[in-house]
Amino acid sequence: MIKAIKEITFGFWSLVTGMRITIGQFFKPVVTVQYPHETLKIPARFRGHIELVRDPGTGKAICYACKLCERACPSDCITVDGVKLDGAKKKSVTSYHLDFTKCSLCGSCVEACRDGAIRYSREYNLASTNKDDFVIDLFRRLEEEAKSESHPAPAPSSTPAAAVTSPSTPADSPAK
Amino acid sequence: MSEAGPVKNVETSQAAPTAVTRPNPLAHLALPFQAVDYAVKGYHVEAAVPPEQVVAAAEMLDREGFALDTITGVDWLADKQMEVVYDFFHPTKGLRVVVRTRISRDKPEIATISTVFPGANWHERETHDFFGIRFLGHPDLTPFLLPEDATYHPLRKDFAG
Amino acid sequence: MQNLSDHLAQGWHFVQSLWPEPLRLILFVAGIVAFVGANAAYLVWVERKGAGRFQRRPGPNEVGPAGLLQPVVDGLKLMSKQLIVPAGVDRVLFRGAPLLVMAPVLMSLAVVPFSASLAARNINVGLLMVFAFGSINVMAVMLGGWASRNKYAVISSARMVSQNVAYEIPMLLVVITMVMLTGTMNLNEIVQQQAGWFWHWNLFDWKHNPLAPVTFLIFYICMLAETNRAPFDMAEAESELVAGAYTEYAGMGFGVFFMAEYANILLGCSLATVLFLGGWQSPFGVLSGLVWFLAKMYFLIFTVVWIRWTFPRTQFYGLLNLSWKILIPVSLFTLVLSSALMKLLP
Amino acid sequence: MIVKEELTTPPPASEERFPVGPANVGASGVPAETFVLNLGPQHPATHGVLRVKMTMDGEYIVRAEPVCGYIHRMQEKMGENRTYAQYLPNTSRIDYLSAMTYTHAFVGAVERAAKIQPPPRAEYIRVITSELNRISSHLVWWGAFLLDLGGFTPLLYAFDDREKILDLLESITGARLTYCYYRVGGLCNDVDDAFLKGTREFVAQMRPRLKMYKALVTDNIILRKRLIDIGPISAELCRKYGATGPVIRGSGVGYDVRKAEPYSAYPEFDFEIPTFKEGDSMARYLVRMEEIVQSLRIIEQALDKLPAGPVMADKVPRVLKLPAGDYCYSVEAARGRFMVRIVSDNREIPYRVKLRTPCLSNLSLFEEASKGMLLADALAVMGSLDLVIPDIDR
Repeated sequence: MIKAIKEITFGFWSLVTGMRITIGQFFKPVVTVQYPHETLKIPARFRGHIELVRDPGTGKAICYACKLCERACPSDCITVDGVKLDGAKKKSVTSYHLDFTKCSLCGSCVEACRDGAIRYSREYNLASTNKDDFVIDLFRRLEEEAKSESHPAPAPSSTPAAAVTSPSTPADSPAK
Repeated sequence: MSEAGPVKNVETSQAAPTAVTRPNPLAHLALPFQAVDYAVKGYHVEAAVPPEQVVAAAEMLDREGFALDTITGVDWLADKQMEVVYDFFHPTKGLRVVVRTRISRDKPEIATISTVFPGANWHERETHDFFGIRFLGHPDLTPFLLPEDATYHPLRKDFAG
Repeated sequence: MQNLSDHLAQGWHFVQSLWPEPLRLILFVAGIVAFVGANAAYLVWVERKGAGRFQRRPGPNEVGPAGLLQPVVDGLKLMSKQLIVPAGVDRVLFRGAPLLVMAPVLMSLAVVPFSASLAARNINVGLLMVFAFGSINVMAVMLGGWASRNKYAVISSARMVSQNVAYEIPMLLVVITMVMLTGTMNLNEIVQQQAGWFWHWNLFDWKHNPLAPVTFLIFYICMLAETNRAPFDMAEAESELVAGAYTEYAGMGFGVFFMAEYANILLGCSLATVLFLGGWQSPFGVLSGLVWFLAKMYFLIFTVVWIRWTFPRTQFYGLLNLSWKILIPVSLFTLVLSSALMKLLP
Repeated sequence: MIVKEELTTPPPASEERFPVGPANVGASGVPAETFVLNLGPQHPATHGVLRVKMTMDGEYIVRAEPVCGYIHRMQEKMGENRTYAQYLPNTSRIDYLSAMTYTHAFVGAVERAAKIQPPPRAEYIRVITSELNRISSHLVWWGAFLLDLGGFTPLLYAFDDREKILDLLESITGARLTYCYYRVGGLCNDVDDAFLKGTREFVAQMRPRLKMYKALVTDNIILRKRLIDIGPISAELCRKYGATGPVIRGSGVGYDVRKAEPYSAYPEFDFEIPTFKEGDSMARYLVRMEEIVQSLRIIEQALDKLPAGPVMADKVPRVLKLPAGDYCYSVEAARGRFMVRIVSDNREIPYRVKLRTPCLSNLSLFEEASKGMLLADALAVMGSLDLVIPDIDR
């Protein structure tokens, strides 16, 4: 009988402490980030889908279509082709298709590339209604960026690894 | 059962294992157990037995207090054989034992050990799914991970598409 | 405040003298339905906001200022959904269950005295009527569960019946103790007896019922169990029975069950306020009125939400043991004790 | 929820369908009237796509037979057509809650076969990140387990703490769940000081939180009534089914791969293996809560003794060809013993990759452990086994 009474009192006391803790939490500030209105700071090594790197000097893409990344990718997401311009000793890339639906962001391509021609982008707002928005042609996108940047400012302003804080969804950059 | 022999420590033994005689903790069992260098292989004792002795080995290890870790199938297409590897671990003595056996590839059949270790039931169903090895005496050898009506065995080397 | 409710009362008497009794009743019925409807909707908001704050997140804040329009939007969504009646279902019972659940709550609220003048009917067996209607809603939900011919619903309705039977008894024992102490079943008189400072409430009536706080606690626990709330929500345990007896209901069918649950909580808390916390009596003896009644009731409702977001669910037989082995003996003991004390020191 | 074929047949007359039969559960013959309840594959309590076919007599379970395979991706076949470096991302997708430990096992097996010794700093960082991953996995289990038992709030508190771990790991690996951080021979890049400082702050801040969890949940009478003496699993049953991890440690056997087969840098830290003899759901619950404390201890010791130096072994061949033979490497994941067996025939693609996952063995004893149990208790026991379904199906 004593054990039952002791159990009831300790049990009731544990209920009261439980409620004391939750009411304590009730008056503490909110810990969640209200996503559409506020966004978190993206860490430096964040792995978005890959993007081509622009050579600061010439403003062209560093990549010369050596296809090392294509071979390194476990799920064959990358198809690269380039053409040898006359006068240039190396090929230059003409199209760089990344099938982001199959990419598992393992980073084998970025590591395989010996010249640092591709790096992780900072984009995470990748919602889209149809699937082929995710077959991204990185080279065409690099061209647009170059055109849009050179258009307003005539001098080709070299943009170092710009932290793209404003999330741009691929939907607005034409995928085909 | 005498206290287990000293377990080889991982860091020290990168050097090639010289002719160090390792005490065989399971020497007293009738089966041909040999001690193996843990740092190289990842388990302590190994035994290659003919298929008929597998159930006997399982019963012996069960009496020793071992637990069944997993059952691995390997399809050796080149020499027309299927290899079935039984892994056991000892919960208190930290010993790892491997029992291997080879069966013919065109009639892959072997006795089930789910009577000794009920845990083997699912492992055997899975190995049957992937390799088509029939475990005689198994309660219900229906596909475990593959769809109910699957008749193909994906992990066979000659499995086309 | 005092003169406001007096004005209200005088204005009211004037209206009453002008038109016959039925107009007054119609107005009261409309008033109660509106009160229950608005409360049921905004208790959902209180619950979701409270849950959010307990879990250190803001709760609904997108629709309207601080999410105030959220219940309205939810209501519209529920109404716009199609009322699906699955095949092989007993049609009459399936459609009838939601109505049967909502009706008793509205009727029992007719007896609850919201303030001195705001009581629909002043019946001298008010408490008996409330508990008579109280047992209908468990039968209604069981019908709903049984009629929807779904395994989970059948299990849940079986659980609900045994749970309500188990908790009806200690609740009635406690109510009998209170009726014995106050000598009347008319809720209005019970409240009037508790006039004066807050130590005149039945909760602090040491002379006759030294175990009054325990009785209040038993009444509160039984009210939680009756309405399938907080640690006793075995009937619609999300993780096991998905949505319990309401699994097959969609659209407003589910909406009515949901509203009935909150209306039951409202009824339970207002009864607890009337019986123990002195209804519309103010704790300082003056300015007693509707505001105090609502304040006490909403504090009790907030505690219901508070308990829900703190404790896990009890086990089914743990829940039955709690009632048969602990609540019933203790309530019997308080009944005998207070009757003895009433005899010894009048 | 009704099984398809039942609906098509017209329901027989009611009295013959539910005759009042004796409820002798499972003991002698099968009771007169049982019905089959399908729990899953789409069900809130199964944390994934596990289906349990329960033959029930009223609320008591006569036979609960788990049906797996709904999320089977043939990981082992993928192992046979990818090189060792290409298979790394797959390893963190087998049990996404302890991705680090699974990659550690695969990388360890390859290093054991190719006789590559990662530098001490890499081993220490592997231990730190694996233990952080264990804590985050236990926090997810704790929140989801309480959710099964009906308490909603602890899940949010647990995820609040877990968020701090995920941010720490994201700052060094770039990913939140499927880190692909270890490489054969070491790590892909080194940790920075912000990570080390952040980890120390996390460890210091976690201890008072654990005290709050203990007061809010562990000592709560409702939870104790729900877990004590519920779902007893004996040490013999664990051994028969090969269950490992917190399940066997909850039944009194202190089997932990970090102590039984010491690997990586674990022998250099002193930590205990929490075991409880009762073998009921409460014992498994306490084992995991105690393991979080032990992991915090390991992280602290590893941070104090973190050696300097490179994080990648020097001569790691670009194209890795393992010598023929089979090699195993087992680690202590959050749910139990995870072992990778690589059979190689000296090509750069493995001949056979076998993944021994803990949840398969832990779940296999559920059928025998849940005989005659109530439905609510069976779900509490399944929650205490801490199952991750892709870990079972692979």
